[in-house]
Amino acid sequence: MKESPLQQMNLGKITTVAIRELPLLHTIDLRVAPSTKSFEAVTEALGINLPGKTGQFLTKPIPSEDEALALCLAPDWWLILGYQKAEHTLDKLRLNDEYHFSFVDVSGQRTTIELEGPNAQDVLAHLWDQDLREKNFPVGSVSQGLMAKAPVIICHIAPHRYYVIVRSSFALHLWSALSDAAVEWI
Amino acid sequence: MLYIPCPYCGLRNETEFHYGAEAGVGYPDPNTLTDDEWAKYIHIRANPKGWLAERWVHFAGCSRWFNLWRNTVTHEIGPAYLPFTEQPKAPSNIGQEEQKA
Amino acid sequence: MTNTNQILTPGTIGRRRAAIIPEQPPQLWKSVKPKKAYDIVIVGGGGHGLATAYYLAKNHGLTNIAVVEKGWLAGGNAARNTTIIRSNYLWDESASIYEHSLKLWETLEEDLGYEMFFSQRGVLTLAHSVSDVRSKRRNLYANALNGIDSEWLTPQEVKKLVPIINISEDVRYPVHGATYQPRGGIAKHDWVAWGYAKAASDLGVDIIQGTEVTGFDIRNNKVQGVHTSQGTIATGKVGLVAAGHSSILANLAGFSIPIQSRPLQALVSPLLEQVLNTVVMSGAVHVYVSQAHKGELVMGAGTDAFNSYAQRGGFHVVEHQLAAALELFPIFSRAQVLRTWGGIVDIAPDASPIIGLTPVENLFINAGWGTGGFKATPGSGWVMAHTMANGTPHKLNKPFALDRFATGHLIDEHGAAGVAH
Amino acid sequence: MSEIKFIFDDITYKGHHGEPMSAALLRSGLLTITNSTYHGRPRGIIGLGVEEPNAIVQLISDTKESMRPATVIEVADGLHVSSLTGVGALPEAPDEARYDKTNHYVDTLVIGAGVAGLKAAHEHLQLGRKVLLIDDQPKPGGHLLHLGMNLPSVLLDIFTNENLTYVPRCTAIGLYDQNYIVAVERRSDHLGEAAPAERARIRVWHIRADKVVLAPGAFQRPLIFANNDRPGIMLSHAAATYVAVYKVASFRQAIVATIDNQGYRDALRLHEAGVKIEGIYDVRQIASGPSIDAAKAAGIPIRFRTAVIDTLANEKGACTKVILSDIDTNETFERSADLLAVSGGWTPIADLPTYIGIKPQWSAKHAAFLVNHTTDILQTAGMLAGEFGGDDDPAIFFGPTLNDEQSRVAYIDFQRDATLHDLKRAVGAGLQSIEHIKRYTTIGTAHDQGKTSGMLTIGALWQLNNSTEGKNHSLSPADIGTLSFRPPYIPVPFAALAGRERGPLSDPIRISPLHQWHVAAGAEFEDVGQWKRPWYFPKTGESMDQAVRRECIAARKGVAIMDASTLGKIDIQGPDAAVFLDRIYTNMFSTLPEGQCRYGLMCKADGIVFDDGVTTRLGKNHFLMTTTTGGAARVLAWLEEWLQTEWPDLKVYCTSVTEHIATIALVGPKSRELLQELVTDINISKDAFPFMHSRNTTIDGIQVRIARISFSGELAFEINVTHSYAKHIWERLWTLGRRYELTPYGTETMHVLRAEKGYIIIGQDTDGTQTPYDLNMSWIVSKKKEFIGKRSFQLPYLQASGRPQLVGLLPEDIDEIIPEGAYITLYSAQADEDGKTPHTGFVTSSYHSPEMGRAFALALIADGLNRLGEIVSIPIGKKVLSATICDAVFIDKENLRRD
Repeated sequence: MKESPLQQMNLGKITTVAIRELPLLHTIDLRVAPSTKSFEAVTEALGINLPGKTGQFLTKPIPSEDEALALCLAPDWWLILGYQKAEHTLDKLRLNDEYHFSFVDVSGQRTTIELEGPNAQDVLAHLWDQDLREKNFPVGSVSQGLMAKAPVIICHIAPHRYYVIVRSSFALHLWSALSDAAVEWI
Repeated sequence: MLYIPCPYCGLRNETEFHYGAEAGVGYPDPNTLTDDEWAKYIHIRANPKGWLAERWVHFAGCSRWFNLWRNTVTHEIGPAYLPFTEQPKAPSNIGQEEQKA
Repeated sequence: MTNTNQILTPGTIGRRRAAIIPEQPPQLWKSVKPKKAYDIVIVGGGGHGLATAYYLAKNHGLTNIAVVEKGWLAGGNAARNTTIIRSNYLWDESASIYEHSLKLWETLEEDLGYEMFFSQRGVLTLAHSVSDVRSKRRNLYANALNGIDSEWLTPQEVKKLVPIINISEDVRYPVHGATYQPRGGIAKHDWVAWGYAKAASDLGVDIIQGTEVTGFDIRNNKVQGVHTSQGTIATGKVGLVAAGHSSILANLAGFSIPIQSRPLQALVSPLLEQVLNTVVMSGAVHVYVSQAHKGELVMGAGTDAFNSYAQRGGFHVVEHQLAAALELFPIFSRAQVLRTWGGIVDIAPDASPIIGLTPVENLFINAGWGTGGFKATPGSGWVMAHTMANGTPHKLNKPFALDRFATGHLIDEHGAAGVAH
Repeated sequence: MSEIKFIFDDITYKGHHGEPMSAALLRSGLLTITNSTYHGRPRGIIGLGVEEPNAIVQLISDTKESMRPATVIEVADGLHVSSLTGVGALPEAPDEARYDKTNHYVDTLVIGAGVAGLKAAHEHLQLGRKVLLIDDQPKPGGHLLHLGMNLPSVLLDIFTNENLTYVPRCTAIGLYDQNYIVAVERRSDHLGEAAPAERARIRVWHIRADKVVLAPGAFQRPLIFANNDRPGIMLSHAAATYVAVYKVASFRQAIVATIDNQGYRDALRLHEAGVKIEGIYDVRQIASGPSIDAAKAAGIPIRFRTAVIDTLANEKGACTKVILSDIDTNETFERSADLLAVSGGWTPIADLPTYIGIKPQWSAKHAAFLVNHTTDILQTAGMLAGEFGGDDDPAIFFGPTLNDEQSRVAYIDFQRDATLHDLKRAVGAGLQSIEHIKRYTTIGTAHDQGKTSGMLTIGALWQLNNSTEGKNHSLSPADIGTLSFRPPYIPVPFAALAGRERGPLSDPIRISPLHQWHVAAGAEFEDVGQWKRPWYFPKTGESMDQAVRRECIAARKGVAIMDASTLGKIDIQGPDAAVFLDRIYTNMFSTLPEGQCRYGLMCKADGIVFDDGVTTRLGKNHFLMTTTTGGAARVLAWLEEWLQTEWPDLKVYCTSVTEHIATIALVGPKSRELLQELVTDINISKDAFPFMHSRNTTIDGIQVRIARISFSGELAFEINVTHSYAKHIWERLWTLGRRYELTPYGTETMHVLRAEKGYIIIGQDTDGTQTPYDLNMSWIVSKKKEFIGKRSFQLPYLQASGRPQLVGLLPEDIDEIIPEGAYITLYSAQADEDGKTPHTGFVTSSYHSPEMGRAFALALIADGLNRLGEIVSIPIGKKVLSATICDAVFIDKENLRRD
């Protein structure tokens, strides 16, 4: 019954660059001020370990969820991907005015495109005007910005492997832009 | 393409930001102001030649507002600082004081 | 007046001699050192300042006037714009002043005795969406009631007028129609300013270049003189006509104005055979293009988002502009960008100018023309001269008073003008 | 180097693959390339690279491209070129080439792969830095290439360093703030027919470097004398390079005119290549240095204090004789030569640093403007920094004194045919600033942007000033000032700068999860911002009007369905969420009970309406705001701005969920009946589920939230579901809806339905000048609280009488749909003598209403609410329509139908 914006499209080859959609990752948007009572209560209830610095992400932030990722997008803003059972753990906290946080299921808001291969960075550099050098964007980094005028989030997942997380309404446009940028490698 | 230091995300191209004009103009109590004073709050912002403390928001990144010293003649970028924190001195002033010391 | 109606088929291999440019006159203006006193000092030797001086002399018989320019004459926005002339503005107040200006344009070459390549080749303003069409057509109906020539063209009619435009539905934002003002057009910007300078100089106005105004002698809230890098000049009246630097001058005189100074860029191509005989504007996709008399394409880009006095903008603005232009004119693909440049434009909150009195007696201001100042040059000078000579605004600039921001009576041309030129 | 053939002006020439076209043409003996733009004089090649003012040609191979210097075109098989006379032409065929852009961040960017640039690259590599080296030539070496010399091994070694990225054929065109450089790489033209199809023809590089080293080199200057533009007169460095390196054997006898030792070096090279040097004529009193010694040793005649004053030509216009003048005695004499090689000194390429406001400084020693600039981030090197190599010793001399007749043919800007006479005329006209003189004479405005003529102009003006009445002898060229350079450094095709932003990629197309369904259903689309929204769904053969009428009737009489997913949605949470909304909206939200919805209006601080939408209270501290489609980003930014910069004490978080939630509007009297078939968990009857209430439930086990919201006045349900299930829900409704003749509708029908109810569309019924009062919405302005914009309602003009107010209009002719945007006048108003007719408002929305069976409109009319019943005129061209002002609510004023 579910459909993702790109219907698991893929192109390219791993010897240069392989591009494919990782569809339907369950995604939670969490807003809470760090070093507060609310932060402690929320992270404890979720059983999650959050990266502390804007621009970093953690793999395996939840011991029970192998595939999950926690991205820190601003000092009080995280995106948690791949954590299925998160919602209900916070119901009690929501009703208590002492706690101030926001927790929103945004699974449909974006989809994820993976680029993998030795030329992945070359393809990105054609569309992405941020610094991708190892010293400024090592593995474990996440960044928001505009790619082909579409708002995206980029994660450097592993050497030669990136996620581009794009707003659903822009997904097809971004796919076209990536296909075009990759034309000399695919 | 200015290279603007977001206090949270680091240096980013200007196309990721929106401009918010002069910094430090607080929302006044509207009911205590004359029409002239209210018009001034709504419409008038500093427009100097030289260093200007101004507001920017990193809309394509962390979505945070911050303030920045920038020179409107040379496009030099000075220190960034967060709203509701103490404003650092204008860069030229910093230079002068260092010379005195 | 010049009107080149012949359009070559695009793609003819060029072996053409360029159009001959008429020689400049052997005498232009005298550059002089300032006297100790003048009846009137105009601060700013751009098109508007020179036009003000000219009309003060011609219409009001006031010739003991100095135009004081910080740099070289007409070296600011007068030298940096895309020369588009039109009057089809939305609001009555704007339409009236711009139409007055256009009428002056129509006789300006004869009036000044100076060739300025004024060419009424028509201005097209394109619409690209349902809502764009709606607002453009509203403009048209407003213009009709204001007696301004303006008509609606279908995409096919646009194509007939501009054969090189792409009206297919394949482009990202297709052409859904356009307003057309046949009396609109272009003129050669430098020559316009020079024509005014020469005519004013001939009438006895002193043109003083390389002289910066550093302050004002104001006593009892009344201006008595201007301090300059060449000493103090006593004067009875001062007009601030220094687009881009209006805030600085107002601050020197002790008051604030709601103006922000922004970079606005433009660009030009090398000489090309004539392919475009009409001015084409599109606010929605940010294209402003005409082909000048010699053959170069002249294009306006957008304003940068931040305040600046640097006379340069970001290159991304130019790149975006060219991408948009190619959507409409695929034929431009191999045209080259020869030169880009930036001006500093005064932007007022309602995208309309401020012309009139200031809180200081006998000190007058003319500012805030934003991206549209060139076309207003004659009209602006005319009403500014009237205002300064009489001490009260002309009926055409009365609505553009500084106090409108406190009364709330704004003339909001944002919707109509966009970043339009 | 393999031999290739290319065509120039329909004649086939031979050349070596990769060499400059100018070299191949010269080798074939072709001296005259074109005629000049205005004077029609024969002109030939004078330079070596982008400084070339004469040999500007047009590529014909593939897509035509005008205005390319023959000195920078590398010949390849299949090349086809024609000459131009200074006026280019545009191609008629579409440009099939690809253009791309890339972004590059690097420790050190070195611009120029001459010796200075290579040395800088070497140094920075030694420091362990990553270096990007860009150069406009096909091979590294710069000057050394022109001399036919190899790189020293220490510089050659850098090309094997893995920290070096070397990009040839890549020209920096702009230097911008914070070390941002734009460069243009030519990637396929030089390959000719062998270029791979997928390869981008030109790549634009956006480079940000921690440090930039500028080593751009210099151009040699011509000299000003009468008839200095004849074919056969060349820059000495270019002439010597063509002869010595490119084996051009077309010249037999050369004269070298010089102001520096470079002339001697070039004379030697010509001499060694077998060209007879008739003599070196040097304007200086005396000269010394290794090159002078070598020239003497080679037996080349040398004469000092002598300058070229004029030349003579053969019937083809090429230079045959040179008239020289003794500077001290003014005695003239004539010499024969088929090559006049001139060395007027070097002009370092100062363009890039001046783009960011760095001013070149005059150096008398170098007879040149230099930029010797070193900061932590930017450094100049090589000739630009004054490293001329030590054996130049130039005179500050730009040409001999010429009479009026001579100065009319003494060219300064070859391409613009601007002469010394023009310059004198400009000065005579009273012009002082070099910028005025440039504009008066048009010097420096042509394709080469004054690369050779700029410094000549400064020099000539300086000489003119110095010669007048013997005064001003203390002036230097620096007192004349420099001409402003403007990016780009070389002309760049529009297509290259547009890059990949072409066609659908020129601006993102945003689509809803139901887009493909709409496409399959044959929808016509409307652009709303970046969104594609279904406009209407025509059945075969149906016009837009017919489709919209059918859709309207379905919504009013049966059931219809619309995709409202593009509306902006913002999740708002926190203990102060309600307080926050009270400040943002003009009306109260803290009183809204949980599970209910309320329409809200927001203003900017100036009191002008800027967005609207329905906000639902999902929980005590939890709201979901909807915004207009176009306003989504704007409104979220607005909320964040107030929270972050004014009210940091408010505990509120805002999160965009625009694309997470898809919204399906089910509209019409039969909507409940249809929905009932799918929704079984909750009671959706009128009493159990009242208007402006919201309920969570499931459809097929899928979580949905249904709200009783109506933008049509009909009974309606908005079904909100996550993006990934949207299509399933829509298709289920569609399948079940067959029995009800469920009809999809688009934005046009939505507009008709809402207008019949007098509901506004922000941006259509408003134009950025309306207060809520102007929209007859005083009911939505709370008197009990502060909110943004409230203070402005007290401004005199905002509360003045006579402001335009939103009302309805009924045209006299019930079938006449008044055009939207039409202006309204008093009944039977006439134009005054100025041709102006006073108006009293304008039409914002106008449609045919199938429900009423007539046309109707909404309008903003001065004092309109007090003028109900008045008949007004609407002039449309020559026609004048009549209409009656009425209330803006046309249908169901009692709101009975929505339940």
